[in-house]
Amino acid sequence: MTSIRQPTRGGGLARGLADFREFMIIALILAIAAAMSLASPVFLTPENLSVVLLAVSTQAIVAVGMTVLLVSGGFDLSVGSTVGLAGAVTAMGLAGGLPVAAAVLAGLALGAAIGAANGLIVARIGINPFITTLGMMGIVRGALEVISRGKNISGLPKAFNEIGQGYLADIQHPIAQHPIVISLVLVALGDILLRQTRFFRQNYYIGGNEKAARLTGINVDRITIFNYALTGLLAAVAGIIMTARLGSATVTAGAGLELQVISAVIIGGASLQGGEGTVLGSFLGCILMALIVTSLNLLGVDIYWQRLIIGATLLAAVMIDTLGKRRHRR
Amino acid sequence: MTSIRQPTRGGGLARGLADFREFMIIALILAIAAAMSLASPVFLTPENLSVVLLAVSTQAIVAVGMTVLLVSGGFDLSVGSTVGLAGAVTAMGLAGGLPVAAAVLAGLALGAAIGAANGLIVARIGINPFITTLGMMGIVRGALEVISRGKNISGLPKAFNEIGQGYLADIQHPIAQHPIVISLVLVALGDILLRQTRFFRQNYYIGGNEKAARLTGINVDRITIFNYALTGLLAAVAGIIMTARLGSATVTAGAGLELQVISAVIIGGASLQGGEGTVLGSFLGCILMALIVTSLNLLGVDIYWQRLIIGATLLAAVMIDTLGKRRHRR
Amino acid sequence: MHLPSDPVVEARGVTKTFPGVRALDAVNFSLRRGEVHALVGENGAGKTTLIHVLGGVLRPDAGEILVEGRPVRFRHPADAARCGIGLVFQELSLAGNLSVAENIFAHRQPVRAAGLIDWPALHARTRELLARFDLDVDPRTPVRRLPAARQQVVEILKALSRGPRVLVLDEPTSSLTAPDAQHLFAGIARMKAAGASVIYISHHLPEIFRVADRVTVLRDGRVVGTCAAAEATEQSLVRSMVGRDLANIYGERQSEVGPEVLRVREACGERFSGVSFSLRRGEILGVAGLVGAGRTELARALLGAPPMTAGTVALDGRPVRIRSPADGIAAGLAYLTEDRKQDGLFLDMTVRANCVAPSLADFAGRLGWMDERRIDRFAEDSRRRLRIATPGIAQRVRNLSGGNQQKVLLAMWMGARPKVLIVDEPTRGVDVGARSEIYGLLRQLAAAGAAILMISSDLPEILGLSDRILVMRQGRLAGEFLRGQATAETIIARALPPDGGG
Amino acid sequence: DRPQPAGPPGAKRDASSQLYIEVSALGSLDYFYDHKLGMELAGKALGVRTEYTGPSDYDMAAMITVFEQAIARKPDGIVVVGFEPSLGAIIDKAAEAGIPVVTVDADLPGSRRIAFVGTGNHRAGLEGGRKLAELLGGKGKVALMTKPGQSNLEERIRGYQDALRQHPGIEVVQVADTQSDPTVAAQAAAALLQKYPDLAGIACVEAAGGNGAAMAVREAGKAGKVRIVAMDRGNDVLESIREGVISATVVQQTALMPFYAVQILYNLNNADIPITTNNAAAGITGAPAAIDTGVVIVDRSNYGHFVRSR
Ligand SMILES: Nc1ncnc2c1ncn2[C@@H]1O[C@H](COP(=O)(O)OP(=O)(O)OP(=O)(O)O)[C@@H](O)[C@H]1O
Ligand SMILES: Nc1ncnc2c1ncn2[C@@H]1O[C@H](COP(=O)(O)OP(=O)(O)OP(=O)(O)O)[C@@H](O)[C@H]1O
Ligand SMILES: [Mg+2]
Ligand SMILES: [Mg+2]
Repeated sequence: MTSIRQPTRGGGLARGLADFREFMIIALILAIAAAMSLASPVFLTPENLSVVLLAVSTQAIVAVGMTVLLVSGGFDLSVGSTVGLAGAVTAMGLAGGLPVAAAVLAGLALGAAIGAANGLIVARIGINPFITTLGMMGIVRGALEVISRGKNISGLPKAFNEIGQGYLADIQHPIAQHPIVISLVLVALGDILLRQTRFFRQNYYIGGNEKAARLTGINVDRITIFNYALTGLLAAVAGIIMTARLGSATVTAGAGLELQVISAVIIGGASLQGGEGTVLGSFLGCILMALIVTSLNLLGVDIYWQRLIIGATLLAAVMIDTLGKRRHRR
Repeated sequence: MTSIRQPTRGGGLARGLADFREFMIIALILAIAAAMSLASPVFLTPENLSVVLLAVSTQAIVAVGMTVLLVSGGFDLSVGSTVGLAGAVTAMGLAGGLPVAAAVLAGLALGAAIGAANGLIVARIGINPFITTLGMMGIVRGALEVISRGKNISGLPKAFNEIGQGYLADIQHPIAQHPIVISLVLVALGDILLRQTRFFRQNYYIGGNEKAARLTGINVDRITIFNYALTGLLAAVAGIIMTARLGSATVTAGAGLELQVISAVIIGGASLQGGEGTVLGSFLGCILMALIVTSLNLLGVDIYWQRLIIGATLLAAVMIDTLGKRRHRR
Repeated sequence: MHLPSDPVVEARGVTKTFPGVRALDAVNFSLRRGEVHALVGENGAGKTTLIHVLGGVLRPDAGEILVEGRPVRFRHPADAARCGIGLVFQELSLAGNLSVAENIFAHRQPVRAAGLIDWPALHARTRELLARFDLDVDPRTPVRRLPAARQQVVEILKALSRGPRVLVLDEPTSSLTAPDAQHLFAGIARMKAAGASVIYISHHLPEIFRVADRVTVLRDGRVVGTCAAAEATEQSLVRSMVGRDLANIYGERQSEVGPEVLRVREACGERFSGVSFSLRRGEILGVAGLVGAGRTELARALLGAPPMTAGTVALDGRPVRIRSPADGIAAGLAYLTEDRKQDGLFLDMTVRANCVAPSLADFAGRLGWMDERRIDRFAEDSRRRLRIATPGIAQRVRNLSGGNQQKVLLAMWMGARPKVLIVDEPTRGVDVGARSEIYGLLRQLAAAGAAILMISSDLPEILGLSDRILVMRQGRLAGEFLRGQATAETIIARALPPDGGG
Repeated sequence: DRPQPAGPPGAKRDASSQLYIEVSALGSLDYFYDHKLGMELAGKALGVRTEYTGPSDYDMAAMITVFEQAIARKPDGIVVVGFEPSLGAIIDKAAEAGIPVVTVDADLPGSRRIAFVGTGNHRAGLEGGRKLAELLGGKGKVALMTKPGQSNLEERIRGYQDALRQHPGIEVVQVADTQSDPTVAAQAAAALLQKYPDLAGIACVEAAGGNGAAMAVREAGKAGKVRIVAMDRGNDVLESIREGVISATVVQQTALMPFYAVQILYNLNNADIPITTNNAAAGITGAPAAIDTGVVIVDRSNYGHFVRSR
């Protein structure tokens, strides 16, 4: 029996195998954590763990949308640029005197609009997601350069910066920092929705066979547009939190984020063919990648080696899984 | 009638439509050229044309391999890194006293080996090309950082630099510069081979229906490995020419090249689903993109606008084609 | 020493297991020179697996293959091809983007001196091959533009073009037109005369008696027996396949036909025009016609995929506009596709997930929460009722045999409970036993109040099941018969174009 | 409320247990070799442990993560390249945790860093502009090349513009995009050479621009006729200076930046200089507020000393 990364129920064994990938990543994460806590006394401190969670917060939020997209057979390279532009537009709104809520809403609306534009082009004109969002990535980053003219925007109101720097209910514990709490809530929500609700489950069908999904009455175009808009919206959420955390919007914010997120989502069990993946898996993928970067830094590994090690990990994680699945298939 | 981008023969109308994309790009190129020659008197000089050809030479060489890959349903994100590493290894060989031929051979062998590794992982382990080559992109760039320790390598022998700076048969005409001549020869050769030979045409079959190709007796795995190795080899060729042209190898050489090449190849009519594309189309795609960059510079367009315009062009080119095809289908 | 009467190809003790399934269990099979050997059995009996082993697609877990008495070990379909074994697959194995010529000659195109492809020669040779089936198709046409029946011919020509000594045909007629089937039979006869051998798989028993010299029956991966075709009867074959006798597989209508549900007026689309008809509750309306008559196009247009270009549709007397399948389904229509792989099934999803695909909403509770237990129950139920051969409902549909996949497709739509169910070639590739189940289910649905539009190229099925029969010809309605009025001859007479050509 | 030295004067732990970390980005670029070198030499000179960390891309989010981690390790001081204002918050967080921070190379005056060591990007541009004006004899058309959106480069461009504005005979005709890629830079430079046949000079504010411009000028057969001022001291740039294609390059004494930054932090921790009776209470750090490491213009006359063997 093969492992299928769709949320399934029933049949103890079937379910166990379905979660093979998630188990594998958890095992990997625990192994790294165990090794690291021996190697470095600071590793298991709440401060250090919060560093990891803080580091993945932006990625994890974007990964929720990206997972839904990949499950439905979509793909989005423009998220990194959207993170940057939404943050900058919010910051400009604030600099221009808008109240915090209005500026944040403007940023969110912009993100959703960029996503919806992607979705419209993919669904209605029928252009491949890769090329659509590659073009959009350039357009959005370009728009950011045009409106900011290369300059960073800082000096944002404290009330806004609180979004990224404050603590949940003012509990001054590192894990209660807003970005961590928000990302964990969105991940949990995303996981449950995608796993358990009819609306989101349609994505597995679309990703499985788009034509067949159409004939079963699924409104593929509308869901596609929704998915891209959701991803854009979540990218904007991430961008706004990042801006608040940094207290300023930079022109390069989010650059390269798209590949990090896509890598993490794929490590987490989604596939580019669509039809597979869970939000929890994607989140674990984010954690795994962040943990490796963090560990390399804690161990003081020469920075020249880091890129190599990260690339190798990505390949190794996917390879172990593929080979593992193969064994199961025999 | 749909436009199908494979080299077909005979049937006036059918053939015309089959090459629709190539015609469209040529028309776009001519339109830009016409507009530019009005806007800028220097545009149509051989010097300026050679600037465009020189600018695309690296991309065009890599695009030959990428076209074959995309036709067969493959994909390679690691070419940019391979360009960098192959150039650096060649330069290090030269700096270490190797004769030019030996150093170049080492660089080429390395490129082919990286490609073959991609091919093996894709074909034998069965990991998705996107994730395989994304991992490889990190590994190869990381290896470059490790071996060069971040330092550029220069002071290369003149005999080597001639590869990138010399002229064909010493004809001191701008178009006779080595990078231009080599890239044009490779493009012409690649186009004929992919169009007209049995061996390369198997790629259309594989890209069209991989399972069917296997059942037909096509050795899909071997061809896949060959294609990746070829792409790696051509990336190494490009990297060596680039190094010779610059007279030095840098750690960032080739970064971002993968997306430029893939964009150009897709504009040129290949599709990520495989089974479509021609080397000529890809070359025209490269020319179109380079023409736009050159035109933006000649027109003195604000640099903050350039990224936006390039992204929009990419999308527009693909959209026009898609909409055009749709009309034809009616 | 290999004597002419010795088997050309022989399987000895071949065993092949998949996770949870023993597809072949110590199978012995031999093919003699110049014979046509039929292979029959229920869906999932192991027929396709056996020929895949013989053709080098699969490697057996145990046992050996002998060609002309010598043991061989195929590691690749190309190895089998080199031994003169040519396969025509149950699932189309063409590259839709390539031309007919390049599909047939794949990587064996004629080349000129410089190693470049000789296009004129390629096209000329393709035309020669096409002529064998009286086909006037441009060799440069991309295969994806051909209807499935024509693609099947290309598939057969691809195998024939290599001049195989052993031709293996896996359900070749399941999507072949009657005239093309005749061409195929003629081709088989020619091959036989030339001393070549044929393995022939089919669920259409009359065909078996027409072409085969010997018949081997498989059941649950084991050989039940081999006998001369002349000594077998349809009944004896069915008994050894299914293990019981089947009476009237079409059954009888269980209730009265009710009021009109669907009325279509002057419907036009790309391949049909001016089609008007009506459909009533509890009725099964058969639609007959030759391939390309526009039946599939009409059915898809009703569902809005793509919508019709002119004409009106009324459901329960109210006019409806259907612009997409979502509209159509919301209005109470459902369409079971003729091409299960393309747009029917979710191959990489489980049987369970497939079963509920069209009726997700029925399994969602408040807030759109999915009720997993009910899904399990429904899927298990479908599996039992349709006798889907699978180790469990968590199996990927891709791993099912062709006929069992078709049953999953049926299970999907049986659960959807639409007002109007359109089924397009519902029993393609389904064994006789399962076919009678399916007919029973269609009857039950009709009795429960559904109106059923059944497109089929299987005339006995049309005649046995329909309350009323429409005949389409070249995109137009060419006749209507009430149950009992029609015979195979009258239907074919209406379906053939006036000039009598194919 | 400046951060206070961790312990009373003279009571510090022995040097070898002290840790100083530099946090940067773009670490794989040739330029940052000097940063690593400076940290290493400071460590040797003072007998303390030093580390260089940071992402190899220009990724501020990743840099902040590395910074957070550095804080979690409670080092005795952090050296940071103040690329962008977005680093301000994290510097303040370190200060709050009692870890003194010194900015190097680029400053963040609004933050709670105790000192800045470097020349500043604006100064680098300014000096480069002066050199170019001198090379051109105060007249001619000039193009600038940069990669948009990166703060340090934007600063340098502004420096160039400010310097060249002083020379009415010089006209900045265009700013071109290099995308940090020598071949793209070459393409842009080549277009500029076509468009302005009388172009007199090209100034580049990052390494790729210099290489690209040199390549374009060489390929256009205009070596020496068009004056190029490059940035940084990569061997490739020096090679082009030897060849005469690049006229000069703007070099900072980069290795000094982290070196002196660590010195400042070390002194702060180990030698509380009694400027007042109680420095802390008086609100004095006892450290210099800024050290200017200066700009060196490298040209044919002195390039040979800058060439590094591998
Ligand atoms: N790749 C596979 N993985 C798992 N099980 C498989 C696979 N291929 C076939 N099977 C199983 O092997 C058994 C035999 O399948 P096979 O395709 O040979 O049947 P068949 O006799 O050709 O049936 P049909 O008439 O429906 O085509 C079936 O139970 C099928 O589910
Ligand atoms: N002559 C043709 N040329 C190209 N495509 C065709 C032709 N005839 C049919 N097709 C395509 O083949 C498919 C089936 O055709 P159609 O609906 O006309 O046939 P049908 O009456 O349903 O016949 P059947 O279902 O028996 O094959 C459609 O997708 C149609 O576009
Ligand atoms: Mg079968
Ligand atoms: Mg049909």
